[in-house]
Amino acid sequence: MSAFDNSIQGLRETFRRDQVWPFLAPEQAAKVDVSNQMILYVEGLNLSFDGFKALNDLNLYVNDGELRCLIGANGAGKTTLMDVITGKSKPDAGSVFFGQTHNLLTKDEADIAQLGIGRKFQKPTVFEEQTVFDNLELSLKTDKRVLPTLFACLSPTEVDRIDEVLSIIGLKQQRFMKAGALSHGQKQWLEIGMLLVSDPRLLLIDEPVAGMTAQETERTAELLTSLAGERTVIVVEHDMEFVRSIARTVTVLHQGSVLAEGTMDQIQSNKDVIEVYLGEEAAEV
Amino acid sequence: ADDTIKVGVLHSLSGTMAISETTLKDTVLMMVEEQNKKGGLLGKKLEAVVVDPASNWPLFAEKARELITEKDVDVIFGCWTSVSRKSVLPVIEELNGLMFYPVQYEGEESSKNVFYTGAAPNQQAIPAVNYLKDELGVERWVLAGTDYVYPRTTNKILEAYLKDMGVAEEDIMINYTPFGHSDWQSIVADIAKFGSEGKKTAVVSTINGDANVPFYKELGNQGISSEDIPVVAFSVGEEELSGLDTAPLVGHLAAWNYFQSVETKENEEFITQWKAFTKNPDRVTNDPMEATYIGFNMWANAVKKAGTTDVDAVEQAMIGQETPNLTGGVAVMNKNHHLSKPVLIGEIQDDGQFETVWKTEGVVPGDAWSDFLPGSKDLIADWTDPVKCGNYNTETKTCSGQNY
Amino acid sequence: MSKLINWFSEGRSSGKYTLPFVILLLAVTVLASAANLLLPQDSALYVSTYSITLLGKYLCYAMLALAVDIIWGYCGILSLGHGAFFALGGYAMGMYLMRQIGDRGVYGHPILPDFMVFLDWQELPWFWHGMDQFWFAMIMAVLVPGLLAFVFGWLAFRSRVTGVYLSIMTQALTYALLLAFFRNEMGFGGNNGLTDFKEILGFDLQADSTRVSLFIITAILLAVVLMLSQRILSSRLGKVTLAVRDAEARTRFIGYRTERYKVWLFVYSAVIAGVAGALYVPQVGIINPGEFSPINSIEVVIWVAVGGRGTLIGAIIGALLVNYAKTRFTAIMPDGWLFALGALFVLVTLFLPKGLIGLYGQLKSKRQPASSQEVTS
Amino acid sequence: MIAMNKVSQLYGGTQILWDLDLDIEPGSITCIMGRNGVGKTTLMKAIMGLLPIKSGEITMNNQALHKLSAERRAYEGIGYVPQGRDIFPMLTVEENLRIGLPVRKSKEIPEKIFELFPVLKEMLHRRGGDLSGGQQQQLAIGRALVLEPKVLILDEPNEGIQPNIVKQIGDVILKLNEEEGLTVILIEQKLGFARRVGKEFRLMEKGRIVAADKMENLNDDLIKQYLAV
Amino acid sequence: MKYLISFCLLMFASWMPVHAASTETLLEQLTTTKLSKLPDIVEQLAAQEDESLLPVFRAWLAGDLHYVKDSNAIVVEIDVQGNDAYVDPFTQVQLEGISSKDVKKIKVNNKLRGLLRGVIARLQLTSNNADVREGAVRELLADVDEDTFAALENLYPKESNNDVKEMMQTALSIYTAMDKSSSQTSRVAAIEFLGGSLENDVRNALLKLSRDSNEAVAAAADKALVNINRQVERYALVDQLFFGLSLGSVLLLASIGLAITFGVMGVINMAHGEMIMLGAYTTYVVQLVMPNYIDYSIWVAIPAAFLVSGLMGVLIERLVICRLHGRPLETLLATFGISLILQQLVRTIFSPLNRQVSTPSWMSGSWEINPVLSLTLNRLYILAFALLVFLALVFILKKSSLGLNVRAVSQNRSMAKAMGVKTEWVDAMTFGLGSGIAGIAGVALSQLTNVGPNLGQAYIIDSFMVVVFGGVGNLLGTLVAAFTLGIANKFLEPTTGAVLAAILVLVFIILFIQKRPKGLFPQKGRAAE
Ligand SMILES: Nc1ncnc2c1ncn2[C@@H]1O[C@H](COP(=O)(O)OP(=O)(O)OP(=O)(O)O)[C@@H](O)[C@H]1O
Ligand SMILES: Nc1ncnc2c1ncn2[C@@H]1O[C@H](COP(=O)(O)OP(=O)(O)OP(=O)(O)O)[C@@H](O)[C@H]1O
Ligand SMILES: [Mg+2]
Ligand SMILES: [Mg+2]
Repeated sequence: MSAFDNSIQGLRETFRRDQVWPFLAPEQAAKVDVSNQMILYVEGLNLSFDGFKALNDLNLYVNDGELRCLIGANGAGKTTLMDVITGKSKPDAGSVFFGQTHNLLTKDEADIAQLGIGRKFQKPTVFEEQTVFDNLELSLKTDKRVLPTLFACLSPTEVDRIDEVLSIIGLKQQRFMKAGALSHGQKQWLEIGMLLVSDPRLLLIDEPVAGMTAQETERTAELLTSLAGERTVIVVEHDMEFVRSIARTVTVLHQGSVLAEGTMDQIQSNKDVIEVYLGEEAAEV
Repeated sequence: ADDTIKVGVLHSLSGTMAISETTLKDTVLMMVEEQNKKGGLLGKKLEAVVVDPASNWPLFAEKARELITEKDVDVIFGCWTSVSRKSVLPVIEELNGLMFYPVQYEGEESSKNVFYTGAAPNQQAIPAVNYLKDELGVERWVLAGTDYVYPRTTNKILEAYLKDMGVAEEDIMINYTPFGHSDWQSIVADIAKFGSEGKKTAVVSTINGDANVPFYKELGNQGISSEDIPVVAFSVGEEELSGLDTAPLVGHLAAWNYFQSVETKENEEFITQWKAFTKNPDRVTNDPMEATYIGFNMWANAVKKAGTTDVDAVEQAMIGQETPNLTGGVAVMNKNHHLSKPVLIGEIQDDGQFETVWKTEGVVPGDAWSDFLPGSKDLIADWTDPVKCGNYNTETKTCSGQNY
Repeated sequence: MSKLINWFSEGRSSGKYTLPFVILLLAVTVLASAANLLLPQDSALYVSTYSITLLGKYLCYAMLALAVDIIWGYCGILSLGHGAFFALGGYAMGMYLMRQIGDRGVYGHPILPDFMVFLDWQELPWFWHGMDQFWFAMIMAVLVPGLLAFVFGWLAFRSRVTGVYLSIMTQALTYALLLAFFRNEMGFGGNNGLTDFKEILGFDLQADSTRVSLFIITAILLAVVLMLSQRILSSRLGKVTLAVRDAEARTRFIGYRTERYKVWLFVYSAVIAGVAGALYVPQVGIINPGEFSPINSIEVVIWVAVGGRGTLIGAIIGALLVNYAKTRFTAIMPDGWLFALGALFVLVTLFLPKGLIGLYGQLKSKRQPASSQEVTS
Repeated sequence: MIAMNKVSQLYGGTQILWDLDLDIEPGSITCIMGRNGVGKTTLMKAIMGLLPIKSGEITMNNQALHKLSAERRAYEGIGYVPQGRDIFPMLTVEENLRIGLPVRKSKEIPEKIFELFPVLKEMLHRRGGDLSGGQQQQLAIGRALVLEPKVLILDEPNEGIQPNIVKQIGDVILKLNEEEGLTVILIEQKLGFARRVGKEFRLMEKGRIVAADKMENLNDDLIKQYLAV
Repeated sequence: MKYLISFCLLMFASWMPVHAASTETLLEQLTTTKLSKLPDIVEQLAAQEDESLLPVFRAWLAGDLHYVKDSNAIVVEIDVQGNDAYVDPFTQVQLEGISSKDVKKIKVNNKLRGLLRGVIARLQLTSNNADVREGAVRELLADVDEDTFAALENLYPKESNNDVKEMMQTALSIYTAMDKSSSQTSRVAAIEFLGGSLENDVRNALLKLSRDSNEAVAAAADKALVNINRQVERYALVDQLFFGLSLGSVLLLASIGLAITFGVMGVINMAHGEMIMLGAYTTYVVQLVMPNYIDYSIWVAIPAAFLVSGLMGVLIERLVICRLHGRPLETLLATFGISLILQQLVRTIFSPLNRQVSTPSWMSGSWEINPVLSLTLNRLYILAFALLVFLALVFILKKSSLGLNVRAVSQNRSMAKAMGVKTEWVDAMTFGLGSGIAGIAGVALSQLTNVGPNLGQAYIIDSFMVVVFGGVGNLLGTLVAAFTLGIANKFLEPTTGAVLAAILVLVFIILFIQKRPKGLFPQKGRAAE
């Protein structure tokens, strides 16, 4: 074929009626490749602030469908790690992969969220000026580009989904209240609810039960365990009882790197962990 | 009510132009009061209607409309900046109002409904340059101005004029600055440098308003005296100087049709009256005030002559009106709605007054259209029959751009 | 198409005062116009042409205020430079009107506008070409502000410039434009700007009928823009906008590209401002660089605040009220009106934290203080 | 020590506290418990003076407190550790601690604070906002202790704190209470900690105190009734 | 004395050209001659070479020379405690009973001033004061004629002061170099000597010489010029830097108060400009109150302006701002209203006209480092003053508890209260401090620009720009930003002109903020996000 034919062919290809131009085609929410059973690869992460090493050569691998607990002393770098995974902070060195293919370090927050990584913050952050319902609506898993959002209507299934979540998080009565008027604990629940409606693949949950009563803690534990399997959940928490009730694998961070990893029992008997984190008494329980 | 004749006053009382225009508002008020003391006009009292267009140009148009249609004024005294006049012009023409504009300006305009009592470029700039050249032997010229139409035009005219007289390109330096420019260090240094090359140098300044004070202060501080490089200004009058420590400025020049220091009977009376009216013995008078004074008196005479305040009648009655100047002699309203007036050049004294150092022999008639600009060489304004046109092309014998 | 109609009808519920307000606005417009055109001058109900032009001007300001409110009240972007978009729209219209003069200018030049002949320009600068076509000029009136807003917004929002930094940048933008348009070399008439317009689309600008038409068109466009904006802001996009305003980072974490939302809203708002400017110029008869002055833009923000930020109607009411007050005060007390206006601003801030619109709510909640209690119990 | 008499409080139009009575003994450690949103935090803010009360009165040692401004109350000896920490984010740890110095009329931060929370010493020159959640919590407690309060209000002080420090905080509270007679008002959700540290409890529901007793008497019935969801 | 004078006159008259009149008649003629004819008389008076005429010339130059209407006697006006008094120019005796009504001024214009200066210089060549002699010689550099050359050559060997000697030699060299009749070698040598001088007149002379028909001379002149020009350029750079710094110092002064009220407290203070304006008006009032002590007025004005603006600030804070806590954007609205009110207030009290603020004598003029580099004194003082104010402020905020407290209050008001911080007091004090400093800036600005109701408006936009560019809440940022913008502006100006330079600086700021969205010195850390 001559070069001319080639270009004609190319043109034809471009103007084919049965498909839209590539640059107009909606971006396919690319599938997460978990063929190796691994959904999150964190390797050799380093991050320092003004010379202080918040993350120090950190390695972490999380299996697809796993429920992983992350514990560690205050300031160990747990929140910072989540910041890196969700694109809020850029590390000095290291790599973070979501599935086999998605290099998270090249993406920004919105991209990462659209890939299916949801996050609950340590300090509950919700849209204070909007109602509980709107908060949930905004978090729905939908097309989040500008035009589709402009013309978006709530479908009945979506309304059902929001209702369902509202009852899970116990804010049915407050559904039309402004989120800013919720109490601390209620905001915590709302944020969990926002995570739920967005139907993510990987959930990063930072201290979900802070400020909750014992029973609420139990409910949260149930909720999280039920989520695992289909989704992958990473939980950070200091409440050992809670951790014990949900954990299969526990990773302990210390000074920016992994100190220990294993089952709850293994961790609880680990000398180092006891020393820097649990304290004598807690270890006895 | 119908038993008064209403005089509209359209001068900014707030905003950037308030500094200049408030004085003119007071002048009109004084003139109205004075006229009323003399028994008013046509047996009616005069009543001033003051509005504040707040240095906002569209607001000028709005206020002009308000004055004419809502307040039913018979005449307007107003505007300072060209742009405010340009903004008002269509309204005045549409509603067939009558306005007196008392400030020196760039010319290139003549409206049936406006009388221009300030100086046209040929009544200020050209005589000043002549003076510098002939009396002071100036060979190099700095044309410094604020970047807007009046300086641009004036400088264009001057540049053409200077080149006609054989001044070389490199002996003319032109410099424009933004409105309200306050940091003159580099420019003054440049001027000093330009003036240090052995030829007598002068600055022709069309710097506007507030920017003058820092400019002169900088001149003083960099030690440039009026003997080294004299500055002749067209926008600096007694009023501007009263806000300034004039000691370092002594000897710099200004070209006007009026100085407070001119000693005539009329002027003395006017000054006393002004000081009494403002209840301030330190208030000064200036050229636009004289222009307002002349304009007002001419209007009063024209109304008397026409026997009515009807705009068309007054307009025709205005042409040829003669009123004594405050500086002696008689001002005449020409067919082009501009005045014939004497031109004076004064040196700044340390008491903030000007010493007249030169004066034209007779009066100079104001040119609506400059002879030194290619676009307007052939244009004239003549509001008498048969021409009756503000922009009459003597070549093609046509009248363009009239709205009626 | 039907989808679009659907979309429109759906949003009506959320802005329940919008429709009555629009009806009121249009009714007043029609009545005022009829009173001007049909009634004799000496009738008690006659509305003078002066009032009509004044009202038309106010409505343009109202549209500008609306644009600012969209971006400030709903998206939290405090633009201190919206006057720039307004002025650009105005200049586009002004250029068209200038070219319409044709050879009827004072110098009688067939192509060059007067100020160019006057300053000895030899030919029309490139950006003046095409401006003699109404459609082209109108495209420019929205395109230029829109494009500027897009470039500026894209740069700023992408680098996550927020808060006062953004505000000051918008201010720098309009200030730079102010200085630039003051320059005579720019070819926009320098300080004097563009004036002495004669006709628009062949209609005499000084005729009462043209004036009234312009006034009506402004009112209709304002109504359209108001309804459209109301609809947009009550869609999910509106909710995202609010979310961006209150917690931008959080919004990003649930997957919205906030910078794009901001850019588009900014462009939308700039276009409205441009339209307002284009409508403004033929009604006031002049456009000059003063419109770029940062103080003007700040004033617009103040109209919005006086009316009530984050309520579209509030912005309109604020603009109308403050400008009416200005007109009245400058005539009644030319020497002291700034006192009154300044005091108005201070008092509104102190006692009406939600603006005049909020006053309504304040009064209502005073009458029935316990009403909101039910929500929690 | 602190008594509240028929205190009512509103947020906008919503009433949160309803004619609430509360009596805190000097030298006691009182644990206030209740579900989310019943008004615990609101109550504490009312005591501290950060929210105006609508009616009722608050007294401290029989002296009217509700008429004083918050800063006066700080001088009267109330220390406050708020829920959510409320660290001054752009001030360094040291500056955060120094804020309270004028109240105790001293120029130096007491060494005691660093003994209790050694991490603060390490982080002395870091911005408060940069600290991790737990570190901020420690800073918040330390900051309140700088005032040398007579009454210390702790609003869920253990939120986000690692277990060994939780224990340590408990110890500190007990120690201060025993050694210096510090009165403590503690809001706590975690029963274990409440039981260990608290000497008294108050249960809240819908803006009222519904049960008050010694900690030993906190039984499962009460818990079920007022704390379970 | 009188006798002496007449005696001298007789002496001179004897060998003067016949048409020359006596000093006395010449002085007499001063009172009657028209302005345009006066130069002749000056020439003739100068020809008398009479040193006792110096006071007359000087007074004339200064515009103080008058004559008594009745007697036509020449008198000099002096200032005695703010009142005019008249002295005899020759005896310096004060003449009683003459008031300003009895005298008339002897006119003077530029031409005369130029002449008089030359005449005075010539007469002063033999002055006792070396500086005066040097000045006199410099004055004569412009055109060294034969007479001057002769006189200088005569005086040169007797001169003891080296500076004066050098100046004299410069003058002599100019003459020699220009003198076509002297030998080529001596001309070239003279030119080589001139090559070391930066005097303007020397440069002009060399310029002429470089077109000389004698090639060697022209070449030498060219060489000298190149050398001189290189130096001049170097100094021009220094000059430009100084301009930049001084513009920067103005920006710094204008914005530093805002860095507190806006940067630290977070109040969008649109009335900041008016605080500056109040300071400037305070200066004016202070000078009104003490017209005879202008030199000291600044020292009164600084604290007075601080108090006036500061108290106004406290008032505004107590009445308005304190009710707007937590609503920073509303402060924009309210302070804008306040700024309108203050402007109009000033307009009502002081009229819309600019007010005159005089420059103390110690602040006027310039510090001449060499003939091509001189730094204007007022700018120099203002630069130093700006830095001083800055340091004082940093000191206050760092060393007193106010600085810490105000930051705490602005970050978390209720928590600061709970920590026992008297927030109301802190707010009032801080706002007062910021406003007071703006007032001080007003004192400085009154020395540079108009004192009028719009003074504040002119600076408000620049101030915000500087604070934001530097990074809100960072004082050092404000300092660096002010000087950066000042210098950038001044280095752009010569190539682009003032208008374009201003535009370019704005564009630069816009682009810079893209790179650093939080200014030069951003607030860092988690909380800042
Ligand atoms: N922007 C920042 N600047 C300086 N230091 C930081 C910054 N962000 C985090 N750090 C430091 O990094 C360390 C790790 O913080 P991180 O919030 O990740 O801890 P964490 O494990 O979540 O602790 P906690 O359980 O208390 O929440 C802390 O010591 C903190 O001070
Ligand atoms: N700013 C506010 N505006 C309106 N309502 C509020 C506000 N803050 C809290 N509330 C309401 O007041 C009630 C009590 O809140 P409070 O914070 O005191 O609860 P709490 O008992 O401390 O709960 P938690 O255990 O979750 O911290 C809640 O129902 C909440 O909705
Ligand atoms: Mg954390
Ligand atoms: Mg709480």
